[in-house]
Amino acid sequence: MIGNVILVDIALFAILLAAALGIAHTRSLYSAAMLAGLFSLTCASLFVVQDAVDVAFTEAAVGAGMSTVLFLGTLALTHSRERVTPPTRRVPALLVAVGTGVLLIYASLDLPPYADPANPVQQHPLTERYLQTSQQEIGVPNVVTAVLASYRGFDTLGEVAVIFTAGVAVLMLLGRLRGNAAGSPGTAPAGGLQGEHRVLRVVAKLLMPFILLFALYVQFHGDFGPGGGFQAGVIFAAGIVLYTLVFGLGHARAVVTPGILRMLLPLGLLLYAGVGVATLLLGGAFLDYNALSPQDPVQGQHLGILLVEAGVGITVAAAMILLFYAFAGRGARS
Amino acid sequence: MTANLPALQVLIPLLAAPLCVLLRTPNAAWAVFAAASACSFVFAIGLLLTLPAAGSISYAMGGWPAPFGIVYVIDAANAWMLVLVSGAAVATAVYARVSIAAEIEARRIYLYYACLCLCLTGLLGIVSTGDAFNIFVFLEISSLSSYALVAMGRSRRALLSAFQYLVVGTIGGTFLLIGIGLAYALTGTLNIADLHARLPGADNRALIAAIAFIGIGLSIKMALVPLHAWLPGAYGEAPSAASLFLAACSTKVAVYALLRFLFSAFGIERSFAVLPLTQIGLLAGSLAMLVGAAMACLQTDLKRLLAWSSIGQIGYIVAGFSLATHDGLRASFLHLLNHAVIKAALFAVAGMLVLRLGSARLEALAGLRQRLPLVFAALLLAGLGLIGMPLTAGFVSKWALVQALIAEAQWVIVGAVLVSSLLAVVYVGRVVEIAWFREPSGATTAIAPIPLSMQLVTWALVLLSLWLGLDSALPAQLAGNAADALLGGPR
Amino acid sequence: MIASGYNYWMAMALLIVGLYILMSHANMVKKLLGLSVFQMAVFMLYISLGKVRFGTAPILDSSITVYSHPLPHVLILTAIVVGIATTALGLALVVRIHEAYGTTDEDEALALDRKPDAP
Amino acid sequence: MTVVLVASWALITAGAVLALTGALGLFRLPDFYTRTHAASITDSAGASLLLLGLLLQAESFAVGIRLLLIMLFLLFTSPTAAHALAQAALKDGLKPVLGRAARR
Repeated sequence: MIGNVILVDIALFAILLAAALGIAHTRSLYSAAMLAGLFSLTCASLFVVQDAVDVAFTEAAVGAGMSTVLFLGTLALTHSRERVTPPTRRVPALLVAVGTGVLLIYASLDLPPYADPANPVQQHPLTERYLQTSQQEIGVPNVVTAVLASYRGFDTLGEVAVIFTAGVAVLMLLGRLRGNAAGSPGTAPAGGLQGEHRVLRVVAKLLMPFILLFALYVQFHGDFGPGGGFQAGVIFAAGIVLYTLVFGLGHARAVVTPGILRMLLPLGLLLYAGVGVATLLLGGAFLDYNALSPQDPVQGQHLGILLVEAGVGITVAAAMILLFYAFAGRGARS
Repeated sequence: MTANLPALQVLIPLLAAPLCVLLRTPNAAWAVFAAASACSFVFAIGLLLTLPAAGSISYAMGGWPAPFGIVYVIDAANAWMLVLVSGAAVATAVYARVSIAAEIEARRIYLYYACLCLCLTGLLGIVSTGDAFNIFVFLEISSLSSYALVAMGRSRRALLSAFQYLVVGTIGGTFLLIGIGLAYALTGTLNIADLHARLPGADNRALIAAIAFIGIGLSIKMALVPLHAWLPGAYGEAPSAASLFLAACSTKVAVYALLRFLFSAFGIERSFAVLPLTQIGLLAGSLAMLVGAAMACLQTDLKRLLAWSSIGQIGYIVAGFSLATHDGLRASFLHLLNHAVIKAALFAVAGMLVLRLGSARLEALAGLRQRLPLVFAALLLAGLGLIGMPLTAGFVSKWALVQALIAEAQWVIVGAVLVSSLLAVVYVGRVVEIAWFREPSGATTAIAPIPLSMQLVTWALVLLSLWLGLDSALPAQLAGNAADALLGGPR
Repeated sequence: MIASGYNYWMAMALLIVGLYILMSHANMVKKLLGLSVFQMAVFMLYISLGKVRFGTAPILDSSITVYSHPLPHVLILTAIVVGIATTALGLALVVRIHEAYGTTDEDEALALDRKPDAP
Repeated sequence: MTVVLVASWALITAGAVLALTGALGLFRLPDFYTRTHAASITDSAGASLLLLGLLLQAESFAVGIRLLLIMLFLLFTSPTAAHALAQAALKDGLKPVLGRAARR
């Protein structure tokens, strides 16, 4: 059993290493970006093998999906070939990389053995609290969701603030703000596939509702299975990205307007933080969901997690779509 | 309400950021940022005052107790930093209104204020938290917003500087993440006090690597020589208000985070025993003093000159705490404050020059003293503080540092402090020489009067630095308390 | 005792490659790709820490007794978000730099600024 | 039960072989269009057979229905993706390699 797992691990690792070396070697940036997508997807598989299903889900949606889209979008606006790396850069780079590696391998000599149940990580009282007591305290079968949204809910608020920051920053750097409202469908940029692409349009139309439905399923099923606000937001955004690619930026901007997105981006964060403010006003600590329903704390936890995850989903979806619009819109102008 | 102060002072700027984006007008966004900084400042002072004499206030986020959830722990060391950071934000807010309106495209201003709010949130969050991973999350909030703040500078070099800052900063952040991961692997916890209780003894190789990774990661964020390459571009090219804010507190917060890891999480008995941190820190610190000051002498732009000088000043701070003595730490904390005030005043001056002259190139300053007497008077007074003239704030903290070094018989480092102070005379003197004694070059077009708000901030900072130089009893006592809090073991 | 650290070493090898890509290339898009690889290697390191032999995903079910630790998963979920946020901001900067300099190569852009006639 | 198991493994093996064929084709075939064709074999036929094989071993109805949905999704998307790729290449002016040149 454990032997098979090692075989799978090593096979996946071989793919990862090949992809990483490929990225280092190729001078075509398109290939490098696609290899990075492959790297992410393989990473996600490795995470599944290591039981981190939520992380795998996110990695696949973000690393292989959104991030690749953004890389390709950038390459469409810039050069796709790379100059030969001057050797003067290689030696110091190699020294730093090897130095870091040596330090890490030195560290690994005293790291607890891999997957050993006697590890400090597994022996700490946290483990019991999260895996057992959480059932009485929070009552959410997916422990990752319980920890993410409640025990370490403040980290997750920070995470939403990070993605909000990225949205604001990219909007500030690339956004077409005001005065330059949604382009008419006729001026759709590269990527808008008009006319003869009937197959694509039909399939895209057919899939769209299911993608959005799946996003909602992931959003609300996060208590019981892998998923949650973050993954749902990215999937929702992926649906809109698909729509934009097939029908053009103009149409997409008419359906999901940048104005609405610019409202939703802060609203998600405000919703999350607002739950915290509400618990403060109800006499609890910041983000103490028990205060939402003093008679039945578990009910309060459920309500809190639901609202907080909704906040995550809203901000993430808005940020991802805005990021994509910002890159795609830049192409339309230049 | 007072019980919730630790959460509120971070929460208010965090709420302010989305509010800025929703309101979408420059004035409203400015008002939100200003109000949020003022609230944080008041709350921070409230925390400093309500702090029990030798204790700490802890606040459990979500009501989950220490190792299970995230707790904020406020003690003498970080209450002091909170006042510093939020105070810098207040100064920036008053200063920014005119400065940003002049330097940023009008329809992007509200986003700029949102980024300032986020940067403030991140910095306050790093300082307040008692959780190692939470430090990483808020460090990334402040870093990401800093990259954006820098990128909006006027010239295209700002974009390039921001990109370099982003790459280097992310490496630093990821190194910190590796270090936290190694410490987590050894203990199973992320809470700083719990880490201190559970970490293994000194001979563990993973522990040594964890300290090394965290040290390197945060040294990048604080621009310690030789990891300083990102800073001159970032501070030199950023819009004036952002330069002021970042120079006053961004690298200082990284110093604080490193102190928190070394003294509270790993504990002095581990961190200074397994690695020769005293020697490394003194070496890097004195290198930073000399390199920073020497490079500052070679600059042709006032903002870049000040940025290089900041690299040098970080050297003093690092040399202080590397001694791992009470006096050394006290000197570090004192210099953190004094340098923040002085450097903020100088960047405020540079911002006024940028506003009226279009740039802060040194040659453009030739003979301008007669025409901008107040501006250059402020520059001179703050510059004297930077050198460390007696009766200025800079002298107080440098003197404390020299005393701490002498107590440990580190004569070579004392020499480095003196040499770098002499170099500071050279680079401040150069600016003074150009502004006072050179013939004005080119056309003498009229210079419009400088907005009152910017002058006000500049003079408030200059006067504060003078006060800190004349009456150092209160800051010295607070810095001493901060040093006690860190040396008193785990929180 | 089967190679107790092999999973860590895999992540570390990838980390070295990522850091090398990041440091050795002057092209900014390539740098960001290297940065992603570097960060993902760190994620792998963290996820390895949570794994328990014969454990399953931490989604509680009455028929299962051994679960992998959920905390590293939560941390890495957050870190992935930080990663995409950094990548997005970096790419936005690359686009703007390309508009301002006409190149995405760091060395070339720096050389353009060093020319005396640079604006 | 064993019959089902044998059938399942047969399907999985067939899927794996098809996936391998696709990979081989990706390396060996002469031009973009034929390679796209090979790659889409992996995507549609290879993956579908694998999923069918797994379906026979599904422990519960819930798992089975998910596998079916994944298969349905793949059957829609992978031919469409291959079509879109080929169409884009054609529009871009890429000529298929025909006749003798194709045999190298």
